[in-house]
Amino acid sequence: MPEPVERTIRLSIGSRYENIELVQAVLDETLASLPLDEDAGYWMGIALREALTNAMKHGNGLDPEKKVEVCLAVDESGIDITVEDRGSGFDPSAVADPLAPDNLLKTEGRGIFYMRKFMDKIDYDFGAGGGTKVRLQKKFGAAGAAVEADQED
Amino acid sequence: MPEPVERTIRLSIGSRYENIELVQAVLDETLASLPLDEDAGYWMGIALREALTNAMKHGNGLDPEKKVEVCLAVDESGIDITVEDRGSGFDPSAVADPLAPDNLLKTEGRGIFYMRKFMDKIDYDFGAGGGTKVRLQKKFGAAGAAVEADQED
Amino acid sequence: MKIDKRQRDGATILDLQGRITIGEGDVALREAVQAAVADGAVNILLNMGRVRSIDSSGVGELVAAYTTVTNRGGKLRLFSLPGRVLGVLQITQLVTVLDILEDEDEAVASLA
Amino acid sequence: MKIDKRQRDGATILDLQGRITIGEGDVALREAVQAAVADGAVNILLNMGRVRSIDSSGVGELVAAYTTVTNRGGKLRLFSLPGRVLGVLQITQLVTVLDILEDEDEAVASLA
Ligand SMILES: Nc1ncnc2c1ncn2[C@@H]1O[C@H](COP(=O)(O)OP(=O)(O)O)[C@@H](O)[C@H]1O
Ligand SMILES: Nc1ncnc2c1ncn2[C@@H]1O[C@H](COP(=O)(O)OP(=O)(O)O)[C@@H](O)[C@H]1O
Repeated sequence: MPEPVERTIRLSIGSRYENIELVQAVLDETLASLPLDEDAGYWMGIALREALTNAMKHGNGLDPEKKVEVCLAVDESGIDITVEDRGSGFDPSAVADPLAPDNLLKTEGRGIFYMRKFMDKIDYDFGAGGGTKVRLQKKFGAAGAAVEADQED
Repeated sequence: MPEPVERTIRLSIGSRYENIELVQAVLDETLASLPLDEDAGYWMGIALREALTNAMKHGNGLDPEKKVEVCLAVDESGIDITVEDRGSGFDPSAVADPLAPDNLLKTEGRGIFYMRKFMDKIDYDFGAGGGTKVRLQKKFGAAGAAVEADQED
Repeated sequence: MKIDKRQRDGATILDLQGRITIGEGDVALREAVQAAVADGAVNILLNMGRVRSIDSSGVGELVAAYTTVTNRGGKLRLFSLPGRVLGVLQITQLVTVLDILEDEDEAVASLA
Repeated sequence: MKIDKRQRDGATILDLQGRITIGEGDVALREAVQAAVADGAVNILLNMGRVRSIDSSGVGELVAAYTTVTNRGGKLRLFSLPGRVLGVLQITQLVTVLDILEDEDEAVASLA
């Protein structure tokens, strides 16, 4: 069927890490019909997982009753994801730089950084009613944050 | 993590048959963590696919803009699925029996029958605002509609 | 779904592989049977050995294929059905109507 | 994640298999490294060859393992990194901090 590939899928999941796999399964299935190389989908998946992790952990405090709302909108040109929690928000500009020498050996603080690297654009939106909504966008085929896996030197 | 396995996942998808695979992927991933035999999950998947097909085709007239709302609730004891469309409903009691001799060679009319066979219970609910909501329930481990694949005689 | 066509002892065998489900294998199956009939096939054998899944839509297409072929005086037979496919046909009592054979040799022999 | 432990030339090698991601492999990795250290391991080599995926949580655990082992005067080294795993470490400039070797022989030799 040569219809345009354009899909919007919404998912609502409880705040348990196992549920990340459900969203990953939907992403994989959604991308499967597109002529994307596997690596591109892989990196988007990592970014999405980081967003889900933060929503579940920092936003919803891992309360399985508290839902994370996910929206995946995909067409031939790219992907537009939002992940929303019911937490009390935070100040993204205050997040420490994981590349600062003092932070390099910290065990945390790389999630948002990876999201930015693996997507073209990420935006935070804090509703009046509380909660954090992060939007992740990426054009397919765009160079974006290509990851070069050269052997280290 | 020995927490109780109890999950409710909501999905909202456009009325395109490809989207059935997304829901199937979520079902598979949800059941993967349970000690269910593969066949049991397979038959539930077929019932779910029939419900989605009907919602997309008969309910939403395959309009990709019209959404089907799916809710999967799973715990150790069983699964409870609802599939809701925006159609104008129908009379389930008026649906022809696919086993009637005159219907045996019809090319349609087996979907609801399969749902009933593969689940313990299915119920229809027609909201005041229109639309059809079908609820599919099955206890795990219950004999239910076991399918015996003996060779034919 | 992938469908390969071959001939054996005057019968047309369609080797089906994948899912016969709505929007996917159902259409492919219909087109393959219609094309075989248009090519002059009279007796058609469907090799179901590699059919992973079938839904009511796929079952509908099997019935349609059966009717198409039978109405033209030919025979449509199925062989090597996986348990899950057979189960779906049994429940709707189609095993009593469709001709189902154990394996390819039996299916070919049944036409002799 | 599956983790097997073995010894070679005085080093403890942990063969990791699967995903080092939140709620799953991250905890397993931490426990395996802690158990090895408790068993007296000084130098630990992590065989990453069969790590399919890693997220920031898994990266955090690698850093934690590095710190744990280094603080006790030992060495923690990684070898056989798949491109995707290496990519994630490069982006956060951890390749400059963690000791990453091409393969097992090189990793073992690096401890000599
Ligand atoms: N959805 C969220 N709700 C509240 N706080 C958040 C959220 N996402 C991120 N944060 C804050 O931003 C910080 C940095 O997040 P991140 O870069 O993902 O690293 P990490 O999660 O490892 O701390 C977190 O420690 C947390 O304080
Ligand atoms: N969600 C729905 N909305 C409207 N009509 C429906 C719906 N589901 C089923 N029906 C009606 O019930 C009939 C029988 O459905 P089913 O047993 O699934 O067989 P089939 O879909 O092959 O016709 C359909 O033909 C349709 O008229």
